[in-house]
Amino acid sequence: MSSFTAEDRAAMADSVRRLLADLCTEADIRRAMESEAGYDAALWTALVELGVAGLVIDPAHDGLGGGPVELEAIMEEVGAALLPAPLFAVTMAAALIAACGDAAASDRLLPGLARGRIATVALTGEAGTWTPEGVALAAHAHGERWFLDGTASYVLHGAAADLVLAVARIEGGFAIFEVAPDAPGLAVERLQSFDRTLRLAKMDFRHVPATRLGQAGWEAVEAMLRLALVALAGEQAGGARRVLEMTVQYAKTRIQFGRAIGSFQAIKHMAADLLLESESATSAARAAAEALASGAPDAAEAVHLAAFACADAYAKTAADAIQMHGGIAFTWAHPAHLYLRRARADLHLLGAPAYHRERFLQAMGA
Amino acid sequence: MSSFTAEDRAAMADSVRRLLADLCTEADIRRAMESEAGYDAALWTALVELGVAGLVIDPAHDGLGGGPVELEAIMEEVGAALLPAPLFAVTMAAALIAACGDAAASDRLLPGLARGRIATVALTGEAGTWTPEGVALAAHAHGERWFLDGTASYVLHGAAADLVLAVARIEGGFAIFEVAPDAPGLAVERLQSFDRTLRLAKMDFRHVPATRLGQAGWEAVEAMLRLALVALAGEQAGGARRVLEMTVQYAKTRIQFGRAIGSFQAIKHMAADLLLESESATSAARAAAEALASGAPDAAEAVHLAAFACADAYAKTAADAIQMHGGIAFTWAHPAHLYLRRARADLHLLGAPAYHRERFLQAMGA
Amino acid sequence: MTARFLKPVSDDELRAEVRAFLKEHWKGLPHRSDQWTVGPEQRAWQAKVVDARWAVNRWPVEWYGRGLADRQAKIVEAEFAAVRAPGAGQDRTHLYAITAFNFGTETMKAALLRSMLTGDINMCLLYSEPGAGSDLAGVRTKAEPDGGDYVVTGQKVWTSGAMTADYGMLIARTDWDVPKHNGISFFFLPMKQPGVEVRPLRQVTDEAHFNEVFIDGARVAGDFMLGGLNNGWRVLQTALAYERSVMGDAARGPRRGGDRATMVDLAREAGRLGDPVTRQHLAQVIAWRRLNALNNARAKADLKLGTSSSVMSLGKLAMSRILHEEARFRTMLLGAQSLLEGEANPRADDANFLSLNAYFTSIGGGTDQIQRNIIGERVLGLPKEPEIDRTVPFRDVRAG
Amino acid sequence: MTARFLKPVSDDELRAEVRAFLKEHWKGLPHRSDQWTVGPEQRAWQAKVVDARWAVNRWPVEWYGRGLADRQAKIVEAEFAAVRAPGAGQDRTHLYAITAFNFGTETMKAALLRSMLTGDINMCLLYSEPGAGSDLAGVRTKAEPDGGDYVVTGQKVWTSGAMTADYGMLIARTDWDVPKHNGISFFFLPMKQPGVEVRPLRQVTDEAHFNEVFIDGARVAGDFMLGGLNNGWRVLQTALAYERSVMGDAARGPRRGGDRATMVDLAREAGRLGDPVTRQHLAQVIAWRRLNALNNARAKADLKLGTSSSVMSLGKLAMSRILHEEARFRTMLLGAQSLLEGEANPRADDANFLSLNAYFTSIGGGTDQIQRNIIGERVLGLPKEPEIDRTVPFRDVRAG
Repeated sequence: MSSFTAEDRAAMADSVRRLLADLCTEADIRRAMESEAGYDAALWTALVELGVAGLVIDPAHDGLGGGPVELEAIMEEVGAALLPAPLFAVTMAAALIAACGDAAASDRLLPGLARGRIATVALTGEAGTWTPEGVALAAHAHGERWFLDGTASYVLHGAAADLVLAVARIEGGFAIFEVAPDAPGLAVERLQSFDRTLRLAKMDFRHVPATRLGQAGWEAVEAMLRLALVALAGEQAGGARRVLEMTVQYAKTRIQFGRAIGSFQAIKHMAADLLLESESATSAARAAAEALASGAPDAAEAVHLAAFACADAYAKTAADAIQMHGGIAFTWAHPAHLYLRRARADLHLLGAPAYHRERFLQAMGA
Repeated sequence: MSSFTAEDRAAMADSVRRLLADLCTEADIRRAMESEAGYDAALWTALVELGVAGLVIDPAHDGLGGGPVELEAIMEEVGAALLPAPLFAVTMAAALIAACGDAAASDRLLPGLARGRIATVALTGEAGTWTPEGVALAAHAHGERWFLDGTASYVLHGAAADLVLAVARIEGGFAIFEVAPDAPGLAVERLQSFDRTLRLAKMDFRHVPATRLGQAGWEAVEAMLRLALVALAGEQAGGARRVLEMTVQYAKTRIQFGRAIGSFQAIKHMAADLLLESESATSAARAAAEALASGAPDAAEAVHLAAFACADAYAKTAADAIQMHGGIAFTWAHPAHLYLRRARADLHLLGAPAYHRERFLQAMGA
Repeated sequence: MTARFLKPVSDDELRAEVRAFLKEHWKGLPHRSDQWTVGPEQRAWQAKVVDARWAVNRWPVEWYGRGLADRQAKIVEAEFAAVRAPGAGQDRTHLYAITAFNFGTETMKAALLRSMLTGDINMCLLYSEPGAGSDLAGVRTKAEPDGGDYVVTGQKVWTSGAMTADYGMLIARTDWDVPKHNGISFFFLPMKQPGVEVRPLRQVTDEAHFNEVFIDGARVAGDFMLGGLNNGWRVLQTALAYERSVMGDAARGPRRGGDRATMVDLAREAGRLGDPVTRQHLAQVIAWRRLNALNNARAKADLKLGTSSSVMSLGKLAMSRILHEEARFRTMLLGAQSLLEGEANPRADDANFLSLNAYFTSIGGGTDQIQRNIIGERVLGLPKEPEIDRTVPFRDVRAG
Repeated sequence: MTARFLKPVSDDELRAEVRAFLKEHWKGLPHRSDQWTVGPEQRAWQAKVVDARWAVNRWPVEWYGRGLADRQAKIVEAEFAAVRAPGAGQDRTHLYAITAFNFGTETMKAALLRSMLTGDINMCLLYSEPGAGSDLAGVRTKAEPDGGDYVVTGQKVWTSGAMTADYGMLIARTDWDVPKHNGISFFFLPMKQPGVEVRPLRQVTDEAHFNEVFIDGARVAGDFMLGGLNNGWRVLQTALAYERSVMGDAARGPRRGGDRATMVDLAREAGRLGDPVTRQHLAQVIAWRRLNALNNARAKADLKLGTSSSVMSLGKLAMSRILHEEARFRTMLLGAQSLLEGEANPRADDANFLSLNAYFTSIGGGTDQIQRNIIGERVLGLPKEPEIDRTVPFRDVRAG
């Protein structure tokens, strides 16, 4: 599917890494997270120019034609750098559009996303579960025209989105709709998020006109979610590795009792355990990407394994990192808590670890 | 209920401790566990002479009239010394007889138990759950006479017992029966137990004549089980403290890299965590004993809390103790595994920790 | 100088006297939200208590006390507690006053002790530094003699109450040529002077309960040194021991306060009380808190019996686990809701706040790792690690 | 002496040659249960392989090899593997032969190397001592020169295969007056001599796979010292590195063997596959093993790509958790059944055996604690602890 070689992939990841090292410093992150939009337009433009916004979009629609493997690799960089940007939302939207198999819609919408238009997906409500039961919107047809009702929540970058893909119940199943953010009856409210690099919105739909994309149902959502879970796993693995590196670096230089604190077994052994966690997360995320890319029969297993293993690993690594730093990481000025906030957000963004453990067993047939 | 003062209790525990230090050394334990009976008759006689066999039996029946608090205190010593003896079985039997409220039966049976007669309780089957659902025997009345059928398992010291108290289903509930070990139709088979200081038997009942004790039903069993759980919790707390002491002592004297291994944080911090576990177990066991003794309304909560907290603490302490000792504890000749075997046995003797966590919540009304 | 003891009285006489005092004078106090200072009504009340010699019963007569034995002092405290009147028992609870009383010069005690007991003087702690957290003996704030004064320069952190404090209990280095524990002195530093600048420290929870204190050429009188020159480590150890025994369970609940929802309530509210996985987790979380309470009760009972207890020292370590695990449980109950915070999302705000604030306990006042060292060494008697900087002159010790 | 290399051949020529050899000679081997020695049929086969120079392709011609590059050697190994014939690739897998080849004297190599490769000589490891477990540099077995020989006295432990071994790789102290790492020498000790007594060691699992070896005045020729006098620590480090790379995942399954029940099967069999609490535990236990397999696969792929991998060193630590947690899961599934053992109770016997045997991995070959040190220091680059006995003469080092 993807035409990337291993070298292409490495070069791409390297470009992104260097861009983020330049334009996504801790100061940039803090500036973005205090801003209304939650991201820096110049950084987003630079990412779009690198092709990142259209990474998984087909070249026919001006994208790079990357697949899960390329996405995962870039998301490791995104996670390491704590990138505050609508990349994840746009990627979900692009994947969902492509999964609908509506050629006209793809022609109409995907090139815009590849060029930086901000799109997002509205599906779940208050419960925040990305499952058929969690779908919060209902669609009703009046002749040829569709209208949506209900309240979607946890919509990523919902307030900034220029295009909303809505998943809604229809008679006998689900359907996917295109909605304009300024459509009549649509009210968007920003939610206050614990991870301040994250932008979430609640979207209240009251008889909002919408355009159905193809005849796709839940299977398209499932395809999108698998790709999104791989992306999230990559972000988590990258974040875990980076926050551990940061902590190990500190442990080498921070002196207490006349010794670097990393020479104490209490710290050294925590670091060793976290290396196991973060390397396992990396292996899981990459294996899930490869399984999905190759259409392996056990792809669902691999994806749900990565989902809970990476989520737990990142949460543990970021949490222990604060403990290992000691008092300095109890200050707002230190970046460790930014990683913890992201890790805690990622823990529940697309379903809790317990949910993915259950799905993992089901995928195994157990 | 109990007429023991704190001083009486301390003196009693002290006597038992000194007796066990003399007659229940590691060599004695190993000898007993390789023997058929599983206990040393001389040691049992000595314990009986101290009054331990009749500790919870009323003075009217030649016992000491102790309650849960005295029993728990003695069981801490029993656990610390890894006593291989039928004390726990006899205590369960005595408590069950007393709970039946059958004065004639108490007069007939309890004095014998106080004087060292070996008795035990048969209740559960293959599943090994000490719950109404777990009762494996059924009783049928023929006129005035009762007969038992079914297979009871995990019967403590079943092969050595001189008296069997059987819990069996009757129409509309449960009843408690006295059975002679040589009754026709009763076949006893010794089970091979992982904890070799433990003797377990399977008892096959085929139309075995039995004498019903009073009109008591499940409530008597429940009363017996609460006392037994307190006793078990005491054993676990005592075992956990002793195996930790042993390990700390080793860590002070074992030299590697020119230092006592206990000076390394890896070992020192494990020991600190285990101290928290074993002290918490001790607090839980004693609090449960006090709550049961005083008839506190939250006694059931306290008992089930102790049941899982002490089981988990002992299992963790005994397991970590082996790791902390290193290679020496991987040998049969070292006593650490004897504690691990006991801890693992105690973990499931009267229900798994998960079961007691559930009962704890139910007792809280949650 | 007056006698060190008042005339002995019987328990009944004492009880009658304190009851009469309370009956005549105690009228209650208005509610006050400021946690750092003592309000004017309370100060007036405490002045009355001090002058009637009820504040520090165990202390001698020349220092506002009655020279009572512990047993009788507790009678007084019980009577105050019965009517919820503050001000008694400060010889057990007022960390600063106790330290001043035990180690201060006569001059300093005469100047400050009464005002400390009445609440007219507010205090803070100037111990930790950016480079000396776990390793307090590594402080680099220096105090240099200048006439009868000392001139202090350095930086302190994690100071609560510094904004309102009149004096700070300070450890500073007075000798750089001896091993680190031997060159520290302990001062009461006046805070309201030009060389002392207090800046609020934004915490990870986005609150600012603590401060950084920048000290640049601030002055403190030689009489305000406690315990003598270069003896500060010993004074500090004693003060820390008081602090630990006073502090007990000081962990905060949810930010919003007032909410007494139990873990069971939260699980029920989340619709998860019927979920077996949640129930197992719930039981364990409740158990950890119960077990700690049982341990504390046992420790107190053991103390009464006069036997020493190893259980006491475990409380802080236990509380650290309790707080982190309760926060984790709350988070799991909330699921995606835990992505949110703010007043519109009170449960999520609590869970997220508590998940961060748990580090106050697991790091502050000695990290869990330091605490395990202490338990291993002082309670279990395990040998210390080789301390490579214990015997070298402080100026040769590595810092970073 | 012959040339170090044979005439270069192309890949295709090489492949053709090895195929022809296998086609002509390889007829399979009978099944054999003895795990400690090599059977006569296999020895005969391996002699053929050695003499045809397929056993150690990378080694030079004078030592049974062909001086092949790694790439070509792998071609040979792949052909052997394709028909499941043993004996090739011993230059990567035969720990003892590799050590002898790299560090042995010419005399020793001439005497032993061929027999080692054919399987005529059995070997064991004489490293650990009762007083030197985690700290192998603390060995106290002594080797004293006597004529051209060394006389060895001491005690070794945790030796597998000692009963059948002809030689043991021994570390012994040859200089007591230098720091501990500098006074150790490495020998091939002949085991079949009067001064060597082997006693089986009863393990915690009630098996005896290991032995204690009591050495009292046993002799070893000076030519059987490897790497030179007092250079044994370096030889040992290399041998241990080979061992780690060869060992991989050597953890044993259930005692009875042959049972391939997965964790899912066990849960189903226990009637607990529908229990949500069990399912969460089950998923996690499966995940740990899967993640380790994924890590290993990634490490291997990284090696192929020529980048170094930090993942490799994590395998042993990961396996320790896997084995302990799987045993715990099995135990929980069984409930009261876990009280039992023996052939009548196979599931319980497995769970109990595995719960004890897990310590073989978490203690043997370096405890988890030592493993975390290694990962922290060698992989993450964290500084070592102060080593108080590294520079003092060994006779002054504390032991116990």
